[in-house]
Amino acid sequence: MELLSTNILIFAALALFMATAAFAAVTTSRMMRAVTYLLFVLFGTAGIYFMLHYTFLGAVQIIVYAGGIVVLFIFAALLIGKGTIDVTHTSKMRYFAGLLTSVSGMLITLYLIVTGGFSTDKFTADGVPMKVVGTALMGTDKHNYVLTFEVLSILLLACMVGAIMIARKK
Amino acid sequence: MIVPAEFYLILATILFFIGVFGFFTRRNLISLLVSTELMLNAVDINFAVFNAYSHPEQLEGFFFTMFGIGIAAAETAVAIAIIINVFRNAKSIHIKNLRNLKH
Amino acid sequence: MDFTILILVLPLVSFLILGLCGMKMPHKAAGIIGTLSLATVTLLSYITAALYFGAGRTAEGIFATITPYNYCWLPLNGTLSIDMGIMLDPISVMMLIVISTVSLMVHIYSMGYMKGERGFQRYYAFLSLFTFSMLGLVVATNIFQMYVFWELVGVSSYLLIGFYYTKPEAIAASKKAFIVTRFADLFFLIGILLYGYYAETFSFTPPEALLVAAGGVIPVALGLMFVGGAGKSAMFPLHIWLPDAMEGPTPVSALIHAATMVVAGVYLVARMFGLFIGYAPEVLHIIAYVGLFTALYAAVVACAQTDIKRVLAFSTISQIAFMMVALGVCTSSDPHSGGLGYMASMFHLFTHAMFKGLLFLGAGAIIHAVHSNEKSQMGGLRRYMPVTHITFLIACLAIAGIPPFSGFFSKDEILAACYSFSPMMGAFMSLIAALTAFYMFRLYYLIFWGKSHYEEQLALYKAGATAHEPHKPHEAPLTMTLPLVILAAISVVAGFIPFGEFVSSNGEPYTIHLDYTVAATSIALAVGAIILATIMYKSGESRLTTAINSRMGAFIQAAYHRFYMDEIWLFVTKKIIFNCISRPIAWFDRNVIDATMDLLATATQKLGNILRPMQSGNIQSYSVWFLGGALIIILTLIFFA
Amino acid sequence: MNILNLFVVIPLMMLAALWLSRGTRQIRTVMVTGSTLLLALSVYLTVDFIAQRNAGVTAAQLYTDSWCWYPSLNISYSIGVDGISVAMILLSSIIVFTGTFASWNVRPHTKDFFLWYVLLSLGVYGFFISTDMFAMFMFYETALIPMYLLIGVWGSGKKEYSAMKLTLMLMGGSAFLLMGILGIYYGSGATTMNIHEIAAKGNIPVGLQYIFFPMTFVGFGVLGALFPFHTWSPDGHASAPTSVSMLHAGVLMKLGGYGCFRIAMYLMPQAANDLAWIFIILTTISVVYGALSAISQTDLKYINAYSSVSHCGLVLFALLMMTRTSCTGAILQMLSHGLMTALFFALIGMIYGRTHTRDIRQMQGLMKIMPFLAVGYVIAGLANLGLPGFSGFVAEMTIFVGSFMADGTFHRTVTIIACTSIVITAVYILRVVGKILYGEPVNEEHKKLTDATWDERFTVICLIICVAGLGIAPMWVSNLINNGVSDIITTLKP
Repeated sequence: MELLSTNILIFAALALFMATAAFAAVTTSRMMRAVTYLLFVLFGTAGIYFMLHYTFLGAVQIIVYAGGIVVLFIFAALLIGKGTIDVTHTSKMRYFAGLLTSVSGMLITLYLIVTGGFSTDKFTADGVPMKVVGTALMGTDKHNYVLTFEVLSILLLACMVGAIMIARKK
Repeated sequence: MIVPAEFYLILATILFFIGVFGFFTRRNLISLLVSTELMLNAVDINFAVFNAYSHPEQLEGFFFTMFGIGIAAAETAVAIAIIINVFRNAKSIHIKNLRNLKH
Repeated sequence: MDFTILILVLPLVSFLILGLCGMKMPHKAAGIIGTLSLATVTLLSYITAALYFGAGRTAEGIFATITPYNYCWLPLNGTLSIDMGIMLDPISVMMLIVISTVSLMVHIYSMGYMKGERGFQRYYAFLSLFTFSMLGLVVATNIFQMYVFWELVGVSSYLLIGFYYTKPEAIAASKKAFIVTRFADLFFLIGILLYGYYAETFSFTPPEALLVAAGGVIPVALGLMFVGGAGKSAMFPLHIWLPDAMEGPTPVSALIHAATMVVAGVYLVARMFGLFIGYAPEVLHIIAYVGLFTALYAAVVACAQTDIKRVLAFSTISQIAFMMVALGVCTSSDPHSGGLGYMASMFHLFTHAMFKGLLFLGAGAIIHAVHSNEKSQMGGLRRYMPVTHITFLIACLAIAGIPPFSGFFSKDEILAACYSFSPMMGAFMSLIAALTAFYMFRLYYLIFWGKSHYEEQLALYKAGATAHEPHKPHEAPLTMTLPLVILAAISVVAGFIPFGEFVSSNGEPYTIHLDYTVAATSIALAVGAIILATIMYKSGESRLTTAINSRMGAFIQAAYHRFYMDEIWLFVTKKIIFNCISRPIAWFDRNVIDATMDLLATATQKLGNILRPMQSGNIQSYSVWFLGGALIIILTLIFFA
Repeated sequence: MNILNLFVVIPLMMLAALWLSRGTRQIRTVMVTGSTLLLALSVYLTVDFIAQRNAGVTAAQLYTDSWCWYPSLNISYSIGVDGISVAMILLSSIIVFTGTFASWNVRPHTKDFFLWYVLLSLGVYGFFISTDMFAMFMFYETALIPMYLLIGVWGSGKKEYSAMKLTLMLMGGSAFLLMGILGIYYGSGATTMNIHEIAAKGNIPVGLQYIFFPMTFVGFGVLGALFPFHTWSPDGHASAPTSVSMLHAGVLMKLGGYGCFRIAMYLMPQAANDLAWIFIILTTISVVYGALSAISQTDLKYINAYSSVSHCGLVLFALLMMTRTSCTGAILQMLSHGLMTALFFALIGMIYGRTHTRDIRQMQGLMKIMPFLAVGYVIAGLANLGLPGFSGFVAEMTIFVGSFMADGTFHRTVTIIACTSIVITAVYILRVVGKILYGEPVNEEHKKLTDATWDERFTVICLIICVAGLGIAPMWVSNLINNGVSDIITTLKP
């Protein structure tokens, strides 16, 4: 059956893995484990990008997210409590309120997606050549992003300074 | 066979609301940040999917995702700096203990 | 008659001078200013009277009403306005003479009586204010001007009764006097409003057509005005303030609470007499019965009082009631048939002012001498105070109705009018006249005869029973005895004034002629009463007195307590109005209305408290609410858009 | 330049000068100069206005001027006065002038006190000169806000509570008022906010009038102490400092009556005629109920506040009777009550400043200790209970005669009920006078107290002269307000 083509099978596996890992990340009671599950999700996301043939994006995801950010998390977790600080949930009442709103939100969104009807006909498996990415990042024409790029770099600088300032001992 | 866009969207939705659920219910600042990352990821996926399926001739979603990743990095860095500082001052990162900012 | 304005202006000026800079003046200067201005006023009043009555009668055989001044003071609407002016007609001229004479006497007398008192200047200022107001009242050109001055008279009376403002009784009395009369004035005001609305004027001579058209309202209006008059003239049951008003200085009692202000009610009815006769004769009869009852009540109470000023006060109430009865028994405006009462009433007003003023001033002299109002502190004073004694005796004879003293003539006219109204009324009035003679001579004997309190005390002192030597009573100084003598002289001769020539119900001359049956009866009764009083009181309490006291103890006690009228009033005001109306209303205001307003505020606050936890500063709960809200909006959009 | 602008400009300049001034001396100089100027100006205005009227100028509004502020809502700064406004401006100037002397020694923060005080008077003047509904509303709010601080900071007793209560209730009133104004604006076709233009059009549908008349009337009525919205008055007055009480009871409460007459009744005559009976009942209750409540109070200021409820009730009562005489009486009563109550509050403030108590049970024999203040109090009391020769009598009599002229047994009956207040007034006034002034002084502390100082004497004498002047020669007021009143009455009773 065409429905069960390779792509779909791979996607299904990936999706199951990601969902499980995400769920585990928000329910586990150990901080280090939560961060590890998050790492799994991030890897899965990179896989999704690869499936979309956005290989560069996938690479960025692995390098920045999985490589950079998660390391920060791990450092933080270790600094704060050697990973032993439990991450228990809030009160029962709020737990159920959160559960209720998130589940109903999910259901509503899913309903909208299922009934929405997206066209998939424009999808091509060409991917994005690196050259295009590079020129778009550095170009100044329409649909080019040098300004954003520079702003982002300033933001990162500011964050760096800010983070140092905040975390510095008095 | 191409995976239909809805599948990706469904996955992103599930991830997003798992993140929301975590954000609502966790009591630890780092866990909250983890949940936030989950939500951000879900949104990033959506951007990429919409780009790939709706407007493949332009790369707006693509770059939005990329910049999103960049900003997530920045945000995480600052957030973690704050968390560490809070921990240093309050000896706790449990949000129920962090009520001093209220008054 | 342009100079008549001075009659009003002089006392006012004197009031302003004394009121504003009196405190810096020496006592003597203040007294002289007040007395001199009043002397001028008196002189002017006499000139006015001479010119007015000397001018002769008009073709209709009456004295013309002169209005030298009448200015619009406050226009109210197209037809109504409050005017201020001076109107001269027989009764207002007569009142001018009465007021200025008595007032002048009181001014002179007070120089001696009030000598050295704290607030002497203030006293003269108030006297001037009172005289001004009273004169303004009698010369009023319209009912509203009368009301204006009526109120002013009330307030001067308030100020003068409360002259000794450190004495609690005086404070209470002044308050009571003002509030009771104010209460009556409310009816007066409503009466004026009704009258003004239907008659479309406040003047005393409204267009007849309008009054006829108004029908039954005019008697009501006139009746209400009478209630106002009853308040000022102390008719039962509004009389309660007058006995208490005796807390004021005695000359004030003589001026205000005997001779002038208290007869304002009588004057009011006389002023509106034409309207009463024309449109509300039945109201006049009600007045007559109210007067009769008041006269009887007051006379009985007077017999049991021990404070000499109280006796005089009740006597005043009784005598004013006589005047009211005389007005009330009128059935027409013709003095020859049914209208005699009007003239009799005015005549009695005139003579009564003189002899009652004299009685009060005499009482003042006595109080001045023995420093007490109580009869127990007196007795045997005739040896120490000969002038006072003689003048007091003259006044007593006058009020008792013994010829040839003035009271006899005026009272006789009243009795004659009553008999012609109904024999029953006449009989009652004769009886009251006899009672009057009895209690006046009881008073007279208790003061001047019997055992001298001074001598008893002196004997005790000499025997060493009391520590300090008693104060020896002495005759009053000339400033005080002179007015007594003058008033006594007037009281002797006033009866021979051909009063009917000047004042009568329809303005035409009326020659007073005695009805000998009535005169003989009343003289007999009066003499009888005097003899009874002589037996009972001439030399202290006789056996007869004790016998009567023991037989009728309860009744005498009740009369002594004025048949508990004050207690009833006190109950009404204190218990009912203060405790049962005002207190609950104040409570209601604080605890119901204000509480409702506060409840709104507290409810808002409570609601805020309920909603406050939502504003916890907790990002997580904010985001739950946020997402919940967003979902609701989305759902709404999905299903309703 | 239009002379009326000065009434806004002078207070503004005073504000600037106060802001710049240093030290009590300079502040006093600014205040005295400013308030004297204002007083002189309003006397000039009154004289000139009467002269113009006598010269035959019959226009409804004189000194008119208009300057558009916000065209899309037709809001403009329109000014103009008729006799009623002139009378009110004169009253305000007298009270502001005497109030300055009554707060001669106010402490602490003297400068701030006077800044707010001047801002308050700015609002009052602005309200009376405006002919634009929105401008009136704005000035009205300008007058209300300083009240909160003046009571809350410089007051006494439960000042925070009272200030909050007063402000909230008056603000609640102004919420109704704003709705009413908008209702009038849109009901009349949304082309102008000018009162006289709206009145000339007279095209507000009756249905809308029934909705917005009560709103506007209650909105202003709260300020005019309409039963049952009067409860801010006792607490507010009791806590306010002397000159604020004077200005509030003397002038601000008059804004209520003025607004009811000028906006509510004038612009919505049909509803005013049809719904008057409801408010007549309420005001009759105010009149009698306020007086009865005053009898059993023990705090001097409470007594006077309830008395104000009663007297201001009489103002609204007379306005609702809608005869020319009664409305003239209402204006007279506004003037008269303004002056009398200012006098009263001034005296109470002075007595309180010495004895530090306002409880009548704790004072006795003040006549011997402070004769000047005591005599002033007696005079104020006599004026308040309607003694001829003082303004109260003139006003009350005009009101009663005028109300009696109104058609219908209902009107006459309630007039008679309202008349009873004069007796009740006598009761509570004499009760106080008897209790605190007469008798022998008992409190040893009180025996050492001194009589009034020169600034206090000046305040009291000024006010007594005004009260007596109005009472002895009331004719000029009738001349002044005649045209203004008959304009409105003609609209109400065509």
